[in-house]
Amino acid sequence: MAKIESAFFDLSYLENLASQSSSVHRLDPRIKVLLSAAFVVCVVSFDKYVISAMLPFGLFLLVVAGIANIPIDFIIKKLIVVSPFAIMVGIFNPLLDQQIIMHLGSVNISGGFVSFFSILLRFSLTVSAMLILIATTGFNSVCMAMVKLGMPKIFAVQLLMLYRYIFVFIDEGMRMFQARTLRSFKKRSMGVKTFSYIIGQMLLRTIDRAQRIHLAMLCRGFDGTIRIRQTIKITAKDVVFLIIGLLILLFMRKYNIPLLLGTVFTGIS
Amino acid sequence: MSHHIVEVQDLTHTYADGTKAVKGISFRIHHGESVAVVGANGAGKSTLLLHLNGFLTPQTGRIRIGDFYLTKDTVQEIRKTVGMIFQNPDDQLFMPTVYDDVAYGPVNLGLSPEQVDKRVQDALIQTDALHLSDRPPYKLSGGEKRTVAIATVLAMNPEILVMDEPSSNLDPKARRTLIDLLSGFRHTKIIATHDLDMVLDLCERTIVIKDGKITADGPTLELFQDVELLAESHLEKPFRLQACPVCSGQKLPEKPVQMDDHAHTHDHDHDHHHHD
Amino acid sequence: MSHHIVEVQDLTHTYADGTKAVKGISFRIHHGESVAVVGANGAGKSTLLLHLNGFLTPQTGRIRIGDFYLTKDTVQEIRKTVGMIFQNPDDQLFMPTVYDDVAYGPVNLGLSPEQVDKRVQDALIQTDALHLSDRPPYKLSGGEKRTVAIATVLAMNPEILVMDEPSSNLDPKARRTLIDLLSGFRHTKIIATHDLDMVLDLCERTIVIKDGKITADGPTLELFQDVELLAESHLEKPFRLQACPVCSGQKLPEKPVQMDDHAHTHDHDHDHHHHD
Amino acid sequence: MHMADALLSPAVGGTMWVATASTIAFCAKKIQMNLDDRKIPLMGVLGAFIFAAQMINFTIPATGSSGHLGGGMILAILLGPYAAFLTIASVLTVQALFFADGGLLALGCNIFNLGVFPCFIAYPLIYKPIVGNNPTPMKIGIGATLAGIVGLQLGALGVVVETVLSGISELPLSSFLSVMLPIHLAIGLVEGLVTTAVVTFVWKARPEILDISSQAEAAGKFSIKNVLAGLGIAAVITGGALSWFASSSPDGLEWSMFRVSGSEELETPRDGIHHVLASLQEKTSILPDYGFKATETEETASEKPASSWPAVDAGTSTSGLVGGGLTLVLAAFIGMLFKRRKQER
Ligand SMILES: Nc1ncnc2c1ncn2[C@@H]1O[C@H](COP(=O)(O)OP(=O)(O)OP(=O)(O)O)[C@@H](O)[C@H]1O
Ligand SMILES: Nc1ncnc2c1ncn2[C@@H]1O[C@H](COP(=O)(O)OP(=O)(O)OP(=O)(O)O)[C@@H](O)[C@H]1O
Ligand SMILES: [Mg+2]
Ligand SMILES: [Mg+2]
Repeated sequence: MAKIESAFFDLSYLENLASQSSSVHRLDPRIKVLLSAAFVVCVVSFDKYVISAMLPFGLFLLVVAGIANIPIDFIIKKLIVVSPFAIMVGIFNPLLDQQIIMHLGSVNISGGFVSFFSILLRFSLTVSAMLILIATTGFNSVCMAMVKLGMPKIFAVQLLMLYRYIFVFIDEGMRMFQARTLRSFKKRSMGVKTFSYIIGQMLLRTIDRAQRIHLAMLCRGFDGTIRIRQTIKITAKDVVFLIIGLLILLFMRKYNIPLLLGTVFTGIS
Repeated sequence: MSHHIVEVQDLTHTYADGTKAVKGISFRIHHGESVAVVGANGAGKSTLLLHLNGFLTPQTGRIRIGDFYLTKDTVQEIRKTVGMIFQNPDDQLFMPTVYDDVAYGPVNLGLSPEQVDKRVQDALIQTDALHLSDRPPYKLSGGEKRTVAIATVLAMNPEILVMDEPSSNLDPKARRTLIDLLSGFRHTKIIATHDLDMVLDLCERTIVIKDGKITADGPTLELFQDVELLAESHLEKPFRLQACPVCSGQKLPEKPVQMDDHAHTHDHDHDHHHHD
Repeated sequence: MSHHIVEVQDLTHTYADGTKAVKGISFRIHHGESVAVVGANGAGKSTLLLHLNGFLTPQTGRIRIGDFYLTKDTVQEIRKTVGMIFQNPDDQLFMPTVYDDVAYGPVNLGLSPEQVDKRVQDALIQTDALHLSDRPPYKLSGGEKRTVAIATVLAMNPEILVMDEPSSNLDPKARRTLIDLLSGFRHTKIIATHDLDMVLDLCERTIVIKDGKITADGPTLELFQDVELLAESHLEKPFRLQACPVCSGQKLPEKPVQMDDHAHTHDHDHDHHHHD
Repeated sequence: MHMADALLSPAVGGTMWVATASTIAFCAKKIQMNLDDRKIPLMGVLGAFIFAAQMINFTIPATGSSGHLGGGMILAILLGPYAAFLTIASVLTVQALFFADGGLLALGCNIFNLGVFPCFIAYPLIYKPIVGNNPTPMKIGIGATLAGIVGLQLGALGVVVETVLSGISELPLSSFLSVMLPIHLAIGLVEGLVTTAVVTFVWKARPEILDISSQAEAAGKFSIKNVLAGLGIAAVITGGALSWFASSSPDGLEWSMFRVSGSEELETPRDGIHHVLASLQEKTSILPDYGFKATETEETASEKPASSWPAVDAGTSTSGLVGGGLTLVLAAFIGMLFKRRKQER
């Protein structure tokens, strides 16, 4: 239950963030999709013991989020909630790889530890990038961008329809769930049998609904293809931004900036 | 010119599972008429309406819309003439924004972008919903959704509006807005509904359906005086024609509370009510 | 004994996304009272009702049902006292047959098979739905579904019935049956609805909610005479009071159609009606 | 069972993206070719339905813990493989974007693991042959359960292979497999049971719904069936062999550690861990502290000389640390700056 509610919350919260207006929001969605992809590829292409060189990428996100007015605490909260798989798999690195590769004063740090942190860091970076993309662009625009970038139209229609009806269904699912809870008292979770009745019932209604929607579409001239209005237009400014963005990402990927900085600062080379 | 007559002759419909939903219905509706279709749950109203825009094709009998009989070949043409408004606007609004949704029909008609834009603007202005253009449909209130659903249909410039229970789920104000909106249209209107007070406001003619057959077809006010007919069709007089419960001295709720009894009512104790 | 008082004190509720749906509501309902909760779409009625059976827990303020304040520990107990009927019976009926559905609650109460059977029979007899026992709920008509939904709740022997828009989507006869059914119950009833004519028949007391706050709480008839209050809450007088020349003291609906105007109504042209 | 960006190498992630994107393109073309235009709204709405259904938990029989529906097989049965694949892909895309399940790069893997296997292997090669054109509850039951198990086994295998190939995680193939496969055997069984129950319910209530989809199925004949069949069988055999190999040589510590965390994953495919994390969050620690403790003791116990790892000497690591620290300070500063700006507005 908490899950349904929080899903609803996430969806509408991100949607609200996306409806703001900032220079990041106003960028062509294609630019943002491409930059996000480049960002993720840069981050995951680091070697598994890398930590410091990834930090500037975090800085990059921070700046973007700041300009776009995206609250960092929301992103951090999301990170913590969704991290289990990465942690689950990464947590064994310190056990399995005990090669000491670093000394901090008297403390020896094993390769496994370093790579575990590295996993956590890349996890945070890639997930945040994703959230910032959607929070500055909005789902519909991401879809449009993907169509322009070559995604099949029918898949775009599928995504848009799905997104449109998620809200209706979460609402419906929530009500059925409530109705059951009210008649089941101490039993927290429901058995497979009841579950399948509820889901089966929902499914029947879903199919009926699809029929009505189909009818509504037919009434308005639907002939098997959906024409999506494409409003996005790329401007010279967008292109410039894309190039600059890519250059920054490449630079951060190529040079370990914190290391350079540290070298300058400490004088050790 | 036949002025977009709607004519149904001897229509029957049996569903796949054998349910006979429509059992021989005939009527004729003229241009500009506003007709209510009323009857019990399951009487066959929705099934009848689904024929009018060709979603179901006549199993026997035939249907004429304007100059055409409804067939596979004419159905596309007829759907441009007949606009259908659903009971649940969520079923009708499937695009990402209100603008896209209203534009959907005109785009499919193959209009140019400028023409589409004009159609959309006109429809939204007509329904007083221009300010909703960029909103996604799932963020609208019930009344707003209904209004936009009507706009999506108007944007197709239909000659005939077919509506299935348009006033359900609306609060009284939103319902009133809907009635005002509809009474402003010159289209032929065919409305299936249980809201007989709305029928009183909107339709001068009423068709009563029972078990898939027409049991009465005539002037609304006349039919609504026929208590027997109404009762056997699971209907009641519209509330406004029912005697006022306050004045008629007719039984009020179990506990007819006197007006003057109430000076103290919301202070606190209500124990004097309803103790068996 | 406090006779199943329902008391709400300073209740507020803010949804996760920041929507303040309830902004400080207090009232007290006594045993056997029948109270309507009315207000515009989105006023907060459903949110308020969801608190009464502990589906939402108070964020601030508190709720007392009978002798208990609503807390995590008492919520199970309270759910046995408060029966909730949803707006859409499809949300509430999920088992393969009517019998199973009505039995679901009693079985979960841990009753013996005989006791369960007795409860089910009683509930179905009370609602006059015994003949539906073996039917699957998704094949029932709207009115029948509603009746069964009520039976599922009655089978739990609640002391308090909470209903969210129970009369929506019913045909006039099914609605009347519902009203008769409800007026026969001695339970405390709390009904959120837009159907003010039903309120007139069932509830001697009405609470008006606007934007998450109570704007009026008093005898139904008194409130329903307050045109200004109603208008600002997106409400209207119940239709039967609108039409009554005594109670309304105002003009009849815009288009008082004359009886004799209609002899020729379905011949053909009605252009003289309803042209703006 | 979602793959995450953090565990992927660009090569593996990219390959899977290409594989997934071409499958999407292929399905899109297939659907457009023999279009039953009723399917377009049906796909959209069923996607939303699965999305909502996945959030409702049920009790897994005989364990007392809870799970949720995957839904891939239900979609395949109702929509046929092509439309079902697109629908699953759309659900996973929305989950990736809004709930950060996985991530952008991992989306390719996830769609592949959770879409291709059920739609193009389990459904046509297992469910269809068993159920045929006249379903009975019995046939539906056997077909859906077997298909559910195979689909999930292959999906789990996919996750393992992709992770190991990427080389970010240190987990050896054998132990990873020996945990993932049995767990997903159980999950697959449950998924199969639930699918059976739901499909039987629908079939009893409205048999024509399943008829429609099986007719539509017959119309669009499988052209790539044989290729996929071969692929599927190969995958099953490899998987079987690998898991046999894996379980025959479990090595002590890893094995037991995995059993611990593995049983957690069994409890609730995802939520159990969410739950653990949420409670950890209360303790304001980003990292699970049991992990720290365990590894700290491990580490002091094994003082191995830092030898073979190249290119990391004390000097660079100090500079790196200092630089990293500076970057963090800068980050904090920027964060504060934006916060101030927001307040001033
Ligand atoms: N798809 C279907 N398959 C089989 N029977 C159906 C189907 N749709 C409707 N029916 C049956 O056909 C009859 C007429 O249904 P219809 O929906 O036309 O009634 P209605 O007058 O619109 O009722 P309501 O007032 O409840 O909307 C009912 O008995 C109904 O159960
Ligand atoms: N789960 C939710 N999350 C966020 N906001 C919600 C949620 N449910 C309801 N709301 C909002 O809370 C407010 C009150 O909603 P509620 O459903 O209580 O109104 P209502 O009076 O029952 O309306 P109606 O007459 O339409 O049923 C509305 O603004 C609604 O949009
Ligand atoms: Mg109907
Ligand atoms: Mg409500």
